[in-house]
Amino acid sequence: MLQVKNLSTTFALENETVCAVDKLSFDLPQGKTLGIVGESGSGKSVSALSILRLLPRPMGQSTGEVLVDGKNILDMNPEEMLKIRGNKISMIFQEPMTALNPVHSVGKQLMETFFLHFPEITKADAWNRSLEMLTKVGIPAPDKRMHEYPHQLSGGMRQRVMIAIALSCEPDILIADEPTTALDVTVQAQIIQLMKDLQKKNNMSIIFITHDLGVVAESCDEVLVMYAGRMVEQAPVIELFEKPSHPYTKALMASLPQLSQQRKTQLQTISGLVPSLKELKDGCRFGPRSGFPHDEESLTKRPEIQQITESHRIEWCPICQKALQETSLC
Amino acid sequence: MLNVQNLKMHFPVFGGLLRRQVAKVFAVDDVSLKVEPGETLGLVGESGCGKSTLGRAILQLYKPTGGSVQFLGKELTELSKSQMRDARKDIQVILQDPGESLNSRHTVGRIIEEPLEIHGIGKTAKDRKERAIELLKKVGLQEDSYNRYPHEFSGGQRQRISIARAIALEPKLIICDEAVSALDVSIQSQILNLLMDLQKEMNLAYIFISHDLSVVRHVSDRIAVMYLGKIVEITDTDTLYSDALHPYTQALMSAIPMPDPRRKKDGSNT
Amino acid sequence: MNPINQQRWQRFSKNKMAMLSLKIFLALTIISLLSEVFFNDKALVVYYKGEMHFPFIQNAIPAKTFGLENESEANYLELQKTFRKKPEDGNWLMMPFIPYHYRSITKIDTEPIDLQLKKTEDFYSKQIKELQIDPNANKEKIYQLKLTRNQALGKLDSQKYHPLPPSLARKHFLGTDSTGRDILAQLSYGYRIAIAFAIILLIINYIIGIAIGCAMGYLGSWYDLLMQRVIEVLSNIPFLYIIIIIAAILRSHGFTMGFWALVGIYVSLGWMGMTWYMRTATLKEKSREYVLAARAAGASDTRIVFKHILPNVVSLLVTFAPFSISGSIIGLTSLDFLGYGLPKDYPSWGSLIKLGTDNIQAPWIITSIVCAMVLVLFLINAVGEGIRQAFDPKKISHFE
Amino acid sequence: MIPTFLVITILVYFLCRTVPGGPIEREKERMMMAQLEEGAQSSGSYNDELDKFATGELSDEDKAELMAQYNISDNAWADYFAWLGRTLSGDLGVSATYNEPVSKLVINRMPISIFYGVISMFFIYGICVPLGVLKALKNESLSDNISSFFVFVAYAIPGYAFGAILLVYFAGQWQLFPLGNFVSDHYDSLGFWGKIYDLLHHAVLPMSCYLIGSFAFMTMLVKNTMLDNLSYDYIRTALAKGVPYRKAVFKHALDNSLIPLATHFGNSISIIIGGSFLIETVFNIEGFGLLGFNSLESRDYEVVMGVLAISCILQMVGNLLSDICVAYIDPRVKFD
Amino acid sequence: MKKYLTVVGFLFFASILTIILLAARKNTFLRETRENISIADIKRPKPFPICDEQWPTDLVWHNGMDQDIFSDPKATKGGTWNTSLTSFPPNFRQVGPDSNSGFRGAMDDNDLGLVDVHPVTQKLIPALAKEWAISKDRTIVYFKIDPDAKWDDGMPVIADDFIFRLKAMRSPGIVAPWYNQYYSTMVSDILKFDKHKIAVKLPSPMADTVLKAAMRPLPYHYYGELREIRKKYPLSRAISYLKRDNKEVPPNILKIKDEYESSVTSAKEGEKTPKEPSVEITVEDVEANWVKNHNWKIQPRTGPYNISSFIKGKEVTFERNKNWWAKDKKYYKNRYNVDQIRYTVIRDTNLAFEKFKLGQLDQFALLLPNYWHSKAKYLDPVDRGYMQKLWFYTQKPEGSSQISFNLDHPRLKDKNLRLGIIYALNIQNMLDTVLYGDYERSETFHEGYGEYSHPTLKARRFNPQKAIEYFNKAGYTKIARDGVRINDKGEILSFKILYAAPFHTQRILALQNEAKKLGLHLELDNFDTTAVFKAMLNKEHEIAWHGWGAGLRPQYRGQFHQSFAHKKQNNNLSNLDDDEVSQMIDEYRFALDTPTRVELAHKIEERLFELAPAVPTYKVPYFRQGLWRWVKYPPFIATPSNDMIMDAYGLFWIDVELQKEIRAKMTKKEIIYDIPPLIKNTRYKGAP
Repeated sequence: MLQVKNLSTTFALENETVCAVDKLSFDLPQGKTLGIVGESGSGKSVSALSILRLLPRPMGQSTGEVLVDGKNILDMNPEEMLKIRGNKISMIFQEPMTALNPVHSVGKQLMETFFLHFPEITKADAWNRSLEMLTKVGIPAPDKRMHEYPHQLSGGMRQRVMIAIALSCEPDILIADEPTTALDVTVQAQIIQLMKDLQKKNNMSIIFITHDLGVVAESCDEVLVMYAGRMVEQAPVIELFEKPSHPYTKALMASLPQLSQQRKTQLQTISGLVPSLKELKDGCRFGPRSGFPHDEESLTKRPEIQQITESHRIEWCPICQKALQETSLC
Repeated sequence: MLNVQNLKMHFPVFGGLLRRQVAKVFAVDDVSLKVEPGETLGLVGESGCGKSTLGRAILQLYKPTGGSVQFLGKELTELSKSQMRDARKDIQVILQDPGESLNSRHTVGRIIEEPLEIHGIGKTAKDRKERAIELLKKVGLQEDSYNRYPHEFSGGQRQRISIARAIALEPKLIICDEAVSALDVSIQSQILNLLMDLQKEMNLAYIFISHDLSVVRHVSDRIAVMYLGKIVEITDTDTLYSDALHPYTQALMSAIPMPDPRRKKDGSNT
Repeated sequence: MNPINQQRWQRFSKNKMAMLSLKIFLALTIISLLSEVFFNDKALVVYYKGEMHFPFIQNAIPAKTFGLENESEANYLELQKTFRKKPEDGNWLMMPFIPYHYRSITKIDTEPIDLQLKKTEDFYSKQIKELQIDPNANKEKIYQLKLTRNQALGKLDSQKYHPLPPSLARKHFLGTDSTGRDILAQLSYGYRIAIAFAIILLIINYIIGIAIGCAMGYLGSWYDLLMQRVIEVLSNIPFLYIIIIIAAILRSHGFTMGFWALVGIYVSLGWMGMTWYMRTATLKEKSREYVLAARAAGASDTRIVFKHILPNVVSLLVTFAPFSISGSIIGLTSLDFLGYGLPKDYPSWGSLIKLGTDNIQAPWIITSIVCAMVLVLFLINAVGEGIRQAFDPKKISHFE
Repeated sequence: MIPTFLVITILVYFLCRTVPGGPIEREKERMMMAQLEEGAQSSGSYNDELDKFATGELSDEDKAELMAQYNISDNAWADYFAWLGRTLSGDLGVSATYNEPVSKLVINRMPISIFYGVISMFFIYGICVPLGVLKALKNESLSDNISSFFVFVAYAIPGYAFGAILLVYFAGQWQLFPLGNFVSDHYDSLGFWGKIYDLLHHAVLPMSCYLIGSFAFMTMLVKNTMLDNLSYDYIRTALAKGVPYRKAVFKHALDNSLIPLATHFGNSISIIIGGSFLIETVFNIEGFGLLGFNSLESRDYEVVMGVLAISCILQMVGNLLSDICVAYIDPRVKFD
Repeated sequence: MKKYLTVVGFLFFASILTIILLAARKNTFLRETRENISIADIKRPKPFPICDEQWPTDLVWHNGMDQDIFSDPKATKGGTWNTSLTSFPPNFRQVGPDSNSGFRGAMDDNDLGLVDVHPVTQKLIPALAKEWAISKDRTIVYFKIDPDAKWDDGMPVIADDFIFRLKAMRSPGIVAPWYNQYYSTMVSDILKFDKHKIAVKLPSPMADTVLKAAMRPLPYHYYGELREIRKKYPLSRAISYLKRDNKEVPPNILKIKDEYESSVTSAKEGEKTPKEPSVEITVEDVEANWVKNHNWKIQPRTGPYNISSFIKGKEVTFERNKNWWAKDKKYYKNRYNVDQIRYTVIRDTNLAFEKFKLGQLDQFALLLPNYWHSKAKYLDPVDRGYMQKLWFYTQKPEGSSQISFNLDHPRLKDKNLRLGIIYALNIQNMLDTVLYGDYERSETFHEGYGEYSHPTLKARRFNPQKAIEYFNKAGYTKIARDGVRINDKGEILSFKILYAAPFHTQRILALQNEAKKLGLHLELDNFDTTAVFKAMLNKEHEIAWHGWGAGLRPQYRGQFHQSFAHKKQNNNLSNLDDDEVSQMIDEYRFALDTPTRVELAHKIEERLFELAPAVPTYKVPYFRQGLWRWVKYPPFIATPSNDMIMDAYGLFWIDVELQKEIRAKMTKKEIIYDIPPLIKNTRYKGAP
C-alpha cells in the first residue's frame, strides 16, 4: 500500500541544519491503522508532512522514498502530486480552527475537493455528495451546515468537517496528525470512534499520529514509536503494550500514571531531558537517558534495526540490549 | 484549612452600540469546597468549565463576584491589599506554561528571590541568594542556574523554577493550575514526583487542576469534577473511579483513553 | 545587556541594509550636529602674527584683530584673500569644508561677469556693425545675430543674480537659493533642527505615552474609558487645522511660534499614538502569566508595573522610534512648507520646498531638498524596518 | 463616533471664536484700511467719532449689526447649537469670503474629490494587490528586492514633496504636463474627447502624488499579509486536498489577505476624498482640502466648520464603508 | 479572488463613469451674465425735493478744459484684454461686509466722480460735472452736472443720484459703520437745485475742497426708494444723526441725554463712568437685506466698462459700453479702447507668469526684481520680438514702507539704541542683493507727493562705525559668544522684527545677516497677515516692518500723533508721543493754504528724522511690465500717475490685426525684427 523507505527530513534553521526525521522506514498495510507515537520534537508530524510533501518551504527538505503503488511521491512532478493529494492520500490536522479556511463556507471547502478530483462533476452533484459526506461524519442538519463558516462550528464539528473533506474522495490512505489533541476527552472519544467506523466502511489505511499512548491503544493496529527523529520500535499494538522491548518504550509506558497503580506512589521516570534536535549525535540517542553507561562508540555509531518477530522491529544499540537482558526489566 | 463557600465568579459580556452589559458568563457558579492541610484536591473538567477561574478566584487574582474564601481562618475576600499580601505567603500557585509565567527579562535567581524580597524574608541580598540556591537544589537544578535566564532551560526545568518560586515562602497550599499538562510524558512524571516529594516533606496541600484524569487520579486524595462552572461531584479518588454517581462524571470516565489495548478492544467488541 | 536584547541586536546587525542605513544615518547626523565645523562662514583656524585663533568656537572676533579696518566681525573669506595676497607675512587661515553658514548670504562678485558681458557685447556688436556697413547684408542675419547675442548675454547676466546653479568652483555644491544662501549648508542645519525636533518630540511623547498608557492599561476601568474617549477625540481632530488655529491664537497673545512652542503643540496633539501603543502593550503584558505569578507572589501594583511590565513594554517602544522620528520630520516639514512652522530665519526643509516650487527656473533647489528628504526618510525607515524585524523575527515559510 | 463628532466640532468652534481675525475683527481692520484709502484724501477729520472709527472701535450697535450678519452672538454655546441645528438640517451656512452657501461650495468641490478618490482607489487596489501577491510569491528573489527598494523609496517621499519635484521637472522644465489646476480654463470649449484628454493630462501629476504613499504602503501590506497567510494551516489543508499551489494562493490566501485591505478601504477613500491640501496647494487644485485650508487662512469660519463637519461625516461614512467591505470579505464579522 | 475582482471591477467602472460624467458636462463653469433691462421698464422712484436755497450768481466757475489731452488719437477700438486676479472677489458690492477686495478697484475705476484729476498736471478736469465753483467760505461746492451723463442702462445721471449716494451711505442697511460715519461727518448735505445742479456742503472749510466734495453718484433708479426704519444708536451718535438729517431731537431723548450727562458729571473719580445709553431713532434705510441681495448684482455705472458676465471663482469679464456718454469728451476721447477686459483667477503668480509666456495673458507685472532679473531676464518671446519689456518711472505718491520701533518697549525707548539699529541696518545692501539693486531707498516717510515731499532730507545710511558707537553709548559694549552684543545687565542686543508678507523674509534675512556682523540680532517674526496686523495694532511688536498705502497728500496724524500713542488698535505703531510733532500735525490738518501745509510737512519730516521712531526703507517709483507686442500704447507711453500700462486711465489699445499676425508667426517661430525688446523710460525719474 504505502511504503516509506529511509525517509529523512532536514530543516534549515537560522544558523544550522537539523535532521528532524532520520531514515525512517515503515510499511502501511491496507485497511490497517498505524499509530506513530512520540514526544514533542520526535519527528512524528514532520514525517507525516514529508509523506505528502507539505513541509514548509524553503526550510524543509526530504530525501528517501515514499512509495505509493510503487511510485515515489518525492520524485513526482507537481501535476502528479495533485492527483495523489486528496485523492489517494488525505490528511487531517491537529487544530481544526486554523486548518479550515476561515473565509470560505463549509460547503465551498467541501465541494472544492470534488471539483478538483472530478472535473466533470456538476455543481448540484458536488453539493449532494458534500451533503452526503457531512451526513456520513455524523453532522446533524448538514444542509444548514453547508452554508456555515468554520467559526460558527464547535471544535468537534470542525474536526468532523475536516474528516469529511479528507474522506470525500475516498482516499486509500488517511494521515491524521494529532486529530484529537485539541479536543476534550469526550469529543475525542467520538472522533476516534468515527474514524474507526469510516475506516471499516472504506477499507482505508490510516496513519494516526499522536503523543497520547492511551489514544494509540484505543485506535491503532500497529504502533511505531519515535524518539529524536528515529523509529525506536514498531510492533502490533497489543504486543507493544504488553511486551515493550526498547528501553525508551518501556520507560515511557512506566512513567505514565496507571489506573492500576497505587496512588501517590513514586512514578517511574526517565532521567534527563528530551534531546534538542540541534545536539543530536548519530549513535544511540536514548543512551544518555537510559540509565546504562554508554561508551563512545555506541553514541556515535548508528544502531541497527532488528526484527524481533515478524511484525516487531526495534532499533537498539548493543549496550541497551545487553543491559536490558541483564537487568531483565521486562 | 481552606474553606470555599458558594464562590461565584461572573464575567460581564459587553455588546451593542453603547457597550452595555448584555449578559453574564457564569465562569464559577456557586462552588463550595474544602482542603485540609497536606491533602491534594484534584479538580477536573473539560476546557472552559471554569476550573482555572476557580483557582484564580481562590487566589484572589480575580475578585470573586460572591461567596467566601476562608483560608487559615481568614476571610480572603475581605482582606485589604496589604493584608492580602501577607496571606499570599501561605498560598501559592504554579501555572501551566512555565515559559510564560517566568519573566523572561529576569534571571532565575531574581525570579526566585522576588517573593522573598516582597515579603522581607532574608535580611541581606546574600541571605536571599543562599536561600535561592538552596531552593534550586531542592527542585533538582544546578547551582549555576542562578545567573541564567529562563529561556536557556527546557520546559521541565522551567517548571522546576516555577516550583522553586512557589515553595520559596514555604506556603501551606499550592494551586497547581495545569502544572504538568504542557510537558512531555517523560518529563511529566519527573515533575509529578517532585511535587509529591515536596508535599511529603513540607506537608503541603495542593489543589491540582488538570484535564488529564489519570494524572489527577494519581496525585489526588479527593477529586472535584467541574462542569459548566459548577462542581457536579466531589468525592475521594477511589470512589470516583470505581463508582461515579453523576452522569457527567460517568461519561468523562468512560471517555478516558486507556493505555491498555486489550481492555479497550474487548470493550468495543462487546 | 539582557540576552533578549542581545539576540535582537545580533539579528539587527545581521540585516545588511538596516546596518548600512544606520551607519549612514548616524554619519549624516554627526555631520549635521557638527554643522558649524563643516558649514560655516567663520574660519576654523586663523594664524595671525604668531597667534592662533579659532573663530568658529570663539566669541566674535572684531576684524581689527586681523588688521582689517572694520570694527565688526571679520569676513573670513575676505581675510583669506588678503592673507593670500601677502604670503610673505606668514598669516594663514583655514576655512571649513564649505565656507558658508546657512544664513550667510553670498555676495556675487559681478566685476568679472560685467567684464565678460562687455566682451560678449563688443564681440557681437562688432560683427553686427560690420554687417550693417554692408548694404546688401541680410537683415535677417543681423537680427539672428542680435538674438544670439541676447541669449548669450542673458545667460551671462543670470550669473549675476541668485539663485545660482550648483558649482564646484564657487563651493556651492548644491547651488544657492534666491536669497543667496548655500543650499547644502541649509540642508545640513535644517536637518539638525528637524532631527532635534523629532527626537525631543519622541522623548516627550514617550514619557507621556508611558505614563498615561501604562496607567490606562494597568488601571483600566473608568480611567481607561475616559482616556480612550479623550484619545479618540484628539486623534480625530484635523491636526494641521488645529495647529494653525492654535498658532494664530498664540500669536495674538504675543507668543511667537518658536521651536519650543511648536514642540508643545505637537506634543499636545501627538501624544496619543504612543499612549495607545503603550496601553495595548500594557494590557497584553498585564494579562500574561508572569504578571499573574508575580501578583500571586504578593507583588504590589507599583512593583508589577515598574519591575515587570515596564521593562518588557518599553523595549517594544524602540520599534516605533524610527517611524515616529520620520513622522515628526515630515510633520515639521509640511508645516514649514505651509508657512506655519518655525520662525522664518531658521534653516528649514519645508521652506526650501516652498522655495523650490516658487523657483521653477532653478530646479536644483527642489531637487536637492527632495533628494535629501527621501534619503533621510529612507534611511530612517530602513533602520526602523530592521529593528522591527529584529524584534519580531518572522521566518517566512510557505508550502509547495 | 457621534460624541467624537460633537466634541471635535465644539472644540474647533470655540477655538475658531477665540482666534483673532474673525469677521468682526476683519471688519475693523477693513475700516482702518478704508480710513487710509478714503481718509487719505482728507487732510484730517473733524469729528471724534470718526477718529474712533479710524482706530477700529465699534459701538455695540455696530457690532451687533455685524454679528447678526455673520450669525454670531455673545453666547457661544447658543451659537454652537444653532450651528449644529442648521448643520443637521443640511444648511451649512454662508461663506463670508465667497458669499455663497457653504453646501454649494462643497458640492462644487465634490466632483474633483470624487474624481481623484475613485481613480486612485482603482489604481491602488487594481495594482497594489497583484503586485503585492507577486512579491509575496517571489519573496526574496532579485525582482522582489529591487521592487521593495523602490517601494521603500516611494514610502519615504511625502506626497507633496514628490508633487513639487514633479511640477518643477515635468511641468516647469520639460513642459510635458500642465502646471497644475484641475482642468484648463478653456475646458468648456473642448469636445468630449478633448475634455477627457484635458482632464487626464491635468490629473497625471497630482494623481501620482496621491498614489505614491498609499501605493507603497498597500503593496507592502498585501505582501506581508500574503506571506503570513501563505504559511497558515488552511493553505496546507488546501494543498492536502489537492489544490494546485497557484490556486491555493489566489483562492485561499488572497481571500484572507483582503481583510486588512478592506479595513483600509473606507479610510483611504475618506482621506482621498477629504483631499490633501498639501498636494492641492502644490498643484493649485481647488479641491475640498484646499477649500478648508484657504478658508482657515481667511478665517471664514462657516466654511471651516462646514468642511470639518463634512470631513467628520466622510470619516464616518468611510468607517461604515470599511465595515461593509470587511463584512463582505470576512464572514466572521457580522454587520449589524 | 472573486470578491477582489468584483471590487476592482466596480472601482474601474466607477472611474470610467466619473471621467465620462466630468467630460459630458455641458457647462463645467457656470457662467452668469448681466441682465439687460430696457429703459422703458425702469421704474422711476420719487424724486428728492428741491432745496429752498437760491442758486448763487456770484460764483467763479471752473471747467478745467484748459489742460492738455493725454490720450493718443491713433488708438483703435477692439480686442480683448486678458489679465489675472489672485483671488475671486467675495462679492460685487462696493460697500458693506467683505467688499474691500482687490477687485473693488476695477469697479471703482468705472464709477466716475464729479471731477477728476489730470494725471500729468494734477489739476482738476471735468467728469460728471461740467463746471464747478466754490463758495467764498470754502464750505460749499457747486456743481453743474453734465446733461450728457448717463448710466450704462441709458438713464441720465441726475442730482438725485448724488443725494441717494449720500443717504445710502448713511443708512444702516449697508452694514458699513465706517461709511455711515464718514458720510455723516465729512459731508453735511447735498442740495438739489434742479436735475443737473447740486451743491455739496462740507462741515467746515478744508484744503482740497473740490476733491472732498466730488462724490460719485449711486443709481437711484436702480436701488429704488429709501424706507424709514427705527434703529438704536448710542446717545451721542443718535443726536448727531438727528441733526444731520435736520430733524428735531425728541424730548424723551433730550431727557435721557440730560440724565446721562448729569450722571457723568456726578460720577466720582475712580468710579467707572456710566455706559452711554442707546436710544432708538428713525433713520432712512436702503431696502431690507440689501447686503445679501446685492452680493452678485451688477449695478449700472457711469464709466466706460461694466461687468458683462462672470464665472464664480474663475473669471469676470468687463465689456466696453459702446454708447458711453463720455466717449467723445475732450479728456475721454481715445481712451478705454479694448472691447473686453477679462479677469481670470490665477492664484499662483508662477502659474500666471507661465500663462503670460504662452500668450494667454496680455501682460505681466514684472515689478518684483526676481521676475525682472531672473525669471524674465531671458525670455524667448522677447528675443523673438513677440514681447516687450517695459520699465516706466512714474511720479505718484509712494506708499511708505518703513521699519517702526515700538517706543513703549523699555529698551527701544533709548534713542541711542534706535540710532544704533538704524545705522546697523544695511538697507542699501538689501536693495542691491535681494532686490537686484532696482528698488530705491526712501529718504522720508512721504515720497512722491510733489512739493509736499521733503526735497533734501536724506535717511540715515548703513554705517558700521556709527552703529557701534551708538550701541556702545546705549550700553551694549560687550560681545557675547555668538557674536551678539550684550549690556551690563546681561540683556542681549536682539529684537524681534514682525512682518506679514512672506516675500519679505528674504529681504529681512539680508538685513539680519549684515546686522549680525555688528552684534545686532534680528529675530524674524512672521505669521499670516491677519494675525500680524492684529499684533501690530495691539502694539505687541518690538520692531515692525510694514507699509502704508499712499493718499493724495501726506498723512501724519494716524501714524505719529500723540493721541494715538500707548493705545491699542491704531496706526501709531511706534507709539510716538512727542508734543512738537503732534502740535505740527494738528496745524497741518487745519491749514488751508498749500504753502503753509508744505512747510509744515517738511518740518514734521525733519522732526521725525531727528526722533527716529521709524526708518523709511525703500520705494518703487516705477512700474515694470512684460507686454505682448499687440498691446499698443501712446508714444509718451504713460502718464506719471499710471500704475501700469493698463489702469484707470485706459490709454492703451490692442492691435487686433497685429495680434493675429503675431500668433501666426509664433506657431512658425518666425522672428520679428524691428522691435526694441526693452524700453526703459526715465522721463519722470527723480524729483519733478
